[in-house]
Amino acid sequence: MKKDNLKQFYKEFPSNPEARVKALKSILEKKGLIDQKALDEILDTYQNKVGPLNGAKIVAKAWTNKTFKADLIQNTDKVLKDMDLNGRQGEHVVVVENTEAIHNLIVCTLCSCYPWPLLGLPPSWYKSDAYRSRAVREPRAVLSDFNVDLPMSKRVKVWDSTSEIRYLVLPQQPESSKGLRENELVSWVTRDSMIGTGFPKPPTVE
Amino acid sequence: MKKDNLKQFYKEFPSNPEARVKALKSILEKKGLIDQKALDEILDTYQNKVGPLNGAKIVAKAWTNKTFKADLIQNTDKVLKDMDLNGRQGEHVVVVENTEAIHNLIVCTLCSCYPWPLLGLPPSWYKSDAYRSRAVREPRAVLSDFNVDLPMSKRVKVWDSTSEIRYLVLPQQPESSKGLRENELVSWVTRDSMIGTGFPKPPTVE
Amino acid sequence: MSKVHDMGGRFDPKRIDITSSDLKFKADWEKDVFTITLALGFSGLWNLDRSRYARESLQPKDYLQFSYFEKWLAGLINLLGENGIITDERDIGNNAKKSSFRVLEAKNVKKLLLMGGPSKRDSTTEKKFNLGETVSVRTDNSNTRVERGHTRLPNYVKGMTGKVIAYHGSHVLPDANAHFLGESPQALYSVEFKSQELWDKCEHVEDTVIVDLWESYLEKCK
Amino acid sequence: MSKVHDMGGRFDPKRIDITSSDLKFKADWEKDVFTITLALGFSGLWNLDRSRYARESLQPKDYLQFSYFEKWLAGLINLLGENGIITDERDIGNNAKKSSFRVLEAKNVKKLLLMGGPSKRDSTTEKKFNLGETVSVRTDNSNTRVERGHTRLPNYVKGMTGKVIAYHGSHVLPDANAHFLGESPQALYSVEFKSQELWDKCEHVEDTVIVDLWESYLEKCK
Repeated sequence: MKKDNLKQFYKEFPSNPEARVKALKSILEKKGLIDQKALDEILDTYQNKVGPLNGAKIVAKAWTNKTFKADLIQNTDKVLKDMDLNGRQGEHVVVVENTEAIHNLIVCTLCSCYPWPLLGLPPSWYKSDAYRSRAVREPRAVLSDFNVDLPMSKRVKVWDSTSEIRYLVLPQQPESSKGLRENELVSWVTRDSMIGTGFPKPPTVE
Repeated sequence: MKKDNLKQFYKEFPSNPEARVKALKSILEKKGLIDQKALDEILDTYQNKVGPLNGAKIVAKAWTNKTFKADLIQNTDKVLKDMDLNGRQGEHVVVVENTEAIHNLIVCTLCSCYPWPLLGLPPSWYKSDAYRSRAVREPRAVLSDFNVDLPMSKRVKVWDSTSEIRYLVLPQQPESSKGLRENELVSWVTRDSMIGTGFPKPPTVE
Repeated sequence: MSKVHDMGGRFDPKRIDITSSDLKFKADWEKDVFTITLALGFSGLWNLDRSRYARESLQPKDYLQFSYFEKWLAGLINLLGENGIITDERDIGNNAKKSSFRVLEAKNVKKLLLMGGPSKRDSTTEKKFNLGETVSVRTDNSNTRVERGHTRLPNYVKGMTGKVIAYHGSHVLPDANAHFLGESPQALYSVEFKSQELWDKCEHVEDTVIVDLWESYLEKCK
Repeated sequence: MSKVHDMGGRFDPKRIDITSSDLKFKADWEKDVFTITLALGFSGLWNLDRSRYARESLQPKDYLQFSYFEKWLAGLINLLGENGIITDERDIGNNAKKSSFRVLEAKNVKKLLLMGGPSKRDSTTEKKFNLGETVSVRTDNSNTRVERGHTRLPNYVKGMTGKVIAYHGSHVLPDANAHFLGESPQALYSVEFKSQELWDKCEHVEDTVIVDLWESYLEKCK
């Protein structure tokens, strides 16, 4: 059987992570292998441009436009591509819809796969050992940590993102928001409601 | 398929363990289901009478008497019965011998099985989640927690006590103890050396 | 099936606290739990396999958070509960039937502890596997008779291949005995597995793990 | 085979710390790790599957103790190390060959991030399983080509039986791609498992877990 031995080079670097990355970066800079402007552009993209607002806009549109919703669920990748909302870590997306009978929850037990173009980078809890371990085994207990108590009349479907398919939960529209326009609804859609660990809620007045 | 639902009655009792056992004991006493004298006798047995000295005597005898050693390994249960060293949690015993080539380590991954008549009650670490999890997967790393560093020339055999068979490690006799008499050797045999997490060592002067 | 008490091979970064060595009991209440559990073990109402089943059936979060003797205590209360002897902490007056309950007397303690409870039985059938034979462990490590029932087949060897290195005669099958389905004695073997086949990282290619497994846990190796 | 990163279903008593929600980066060094990892992901020297393999191949105790971006950092150093680009922290003067190394320029960032790296490929063979079909997961969840290699078959479904509920076309097989053995695209399915068959305790008999599995991870149900 073929062997593939990946050596632990990181042991040769300082153990403090700040010092470790500094040492690494300094080598890469001297060798001309990184361009600080490119790094800044990447940071700006994920820190300031891409975030849960992207997903929220899609959800609000799906709530108010049945044709769009059907299209989003059936031809997801095409719809997202037309909106420039695919791309890295969102190349292949499946939208799973919450209903009266079904509540969907997303996890990645093997690492931390997450639909970046739609939700930005994952929150720390999503990457935690506890969430990755528990979400598939006891989703209802996990949800109660988020103060979400599901009635036993709902089935829970947990989606483990083991492939390059990324999952987005389409939450149920709250009754109290019915009648609002698409652009008013966007702020009801929380990030957690698109992972399945929360529900949409009225925007808080600032 | 048959079901067997064991209800969680303990939830109806105080959650503080001291109060919980007090409440339980008071019910059992009023119902006449326990006899304090019997409880005292059990405690006295495992607190004062049965302990690692039993195992140490056997090991010292095996070190100094080849016939006994062969008999101990081949007819373990009979030998122990004749010495009144079988009994509860030691009904069926297998002795595993350390050699130049092999180091044996005992664990119970499913609960905390341990040869009571030979070693007494298990130490806390033996019952810990960490020992139960790690001993089968990384015995050498576990041993290094005990300051035992095994040479790579030795194989490790980990025995997981999943049945009613109980395991006793017969440690190697230290070179420096060769020539001592059986009754002098007893104090060299540590409890941990009979579990595989330590070696025999010279008794400390008090 | 993945069970809370089935710890073998779980990744646990904790160092072993070897200073926790020498105190048998940390508090007096632990002595009560220990002695009452042992005494009631002779009551005749349940067996050792049932009491293991009672402990591993605690709510998983309690199992993980309880100390050792807290697990014993909760398991014991559940056993007394299912026998109708207690219901809750106020239930002192309730006089449950005790006709079959044997109260342990001090004068019998020594004798009974020395007698223990051997699990070996006379063999009535021929054993299926030979010493040195390569065998596979069943891929389903659930109890095959009782939904979510007791078993002593650890998750970490399920579906794995190993070598029979010892035969211990016929022993009471915990999967049956824990549920009062009879003793169903079965051939018991020690099976040796290569660590490098069980785990992603192995410390030494020649290290092995030996597990005691009943005949029905095993299959001929294909 | 049990692997450190394969967390699904492990018993973990910890509450989810939901207050850890909203800080994308806890410190500036995390920003460096994140941006350098992404930038070098375009270098052409490795692929996404390789970088996952690099992270999960860290020493188990480090994997468990490192924070998320510490894992990324160590994995990245290992990838650079195996490509001869770095050896240790003092190795600044060593001028490794960079002929095949593509340095990411700022002007290409937006385009490349938007392009991403689709894993879907044209199917060249007929798929083996149909929607609604009951399938069994392989009992050996190791990589079948490379000793202790990368795979996306989680331990908690090995040997389990589920139902095919979606077919996603052919996708690059991580088990091959992570080891530079070609893309070997294969039919990818979503398979739904009943929670009560996966776990000892299940919260609701109708709850399910859906896992994406490649065709070679699956077998016809006997």
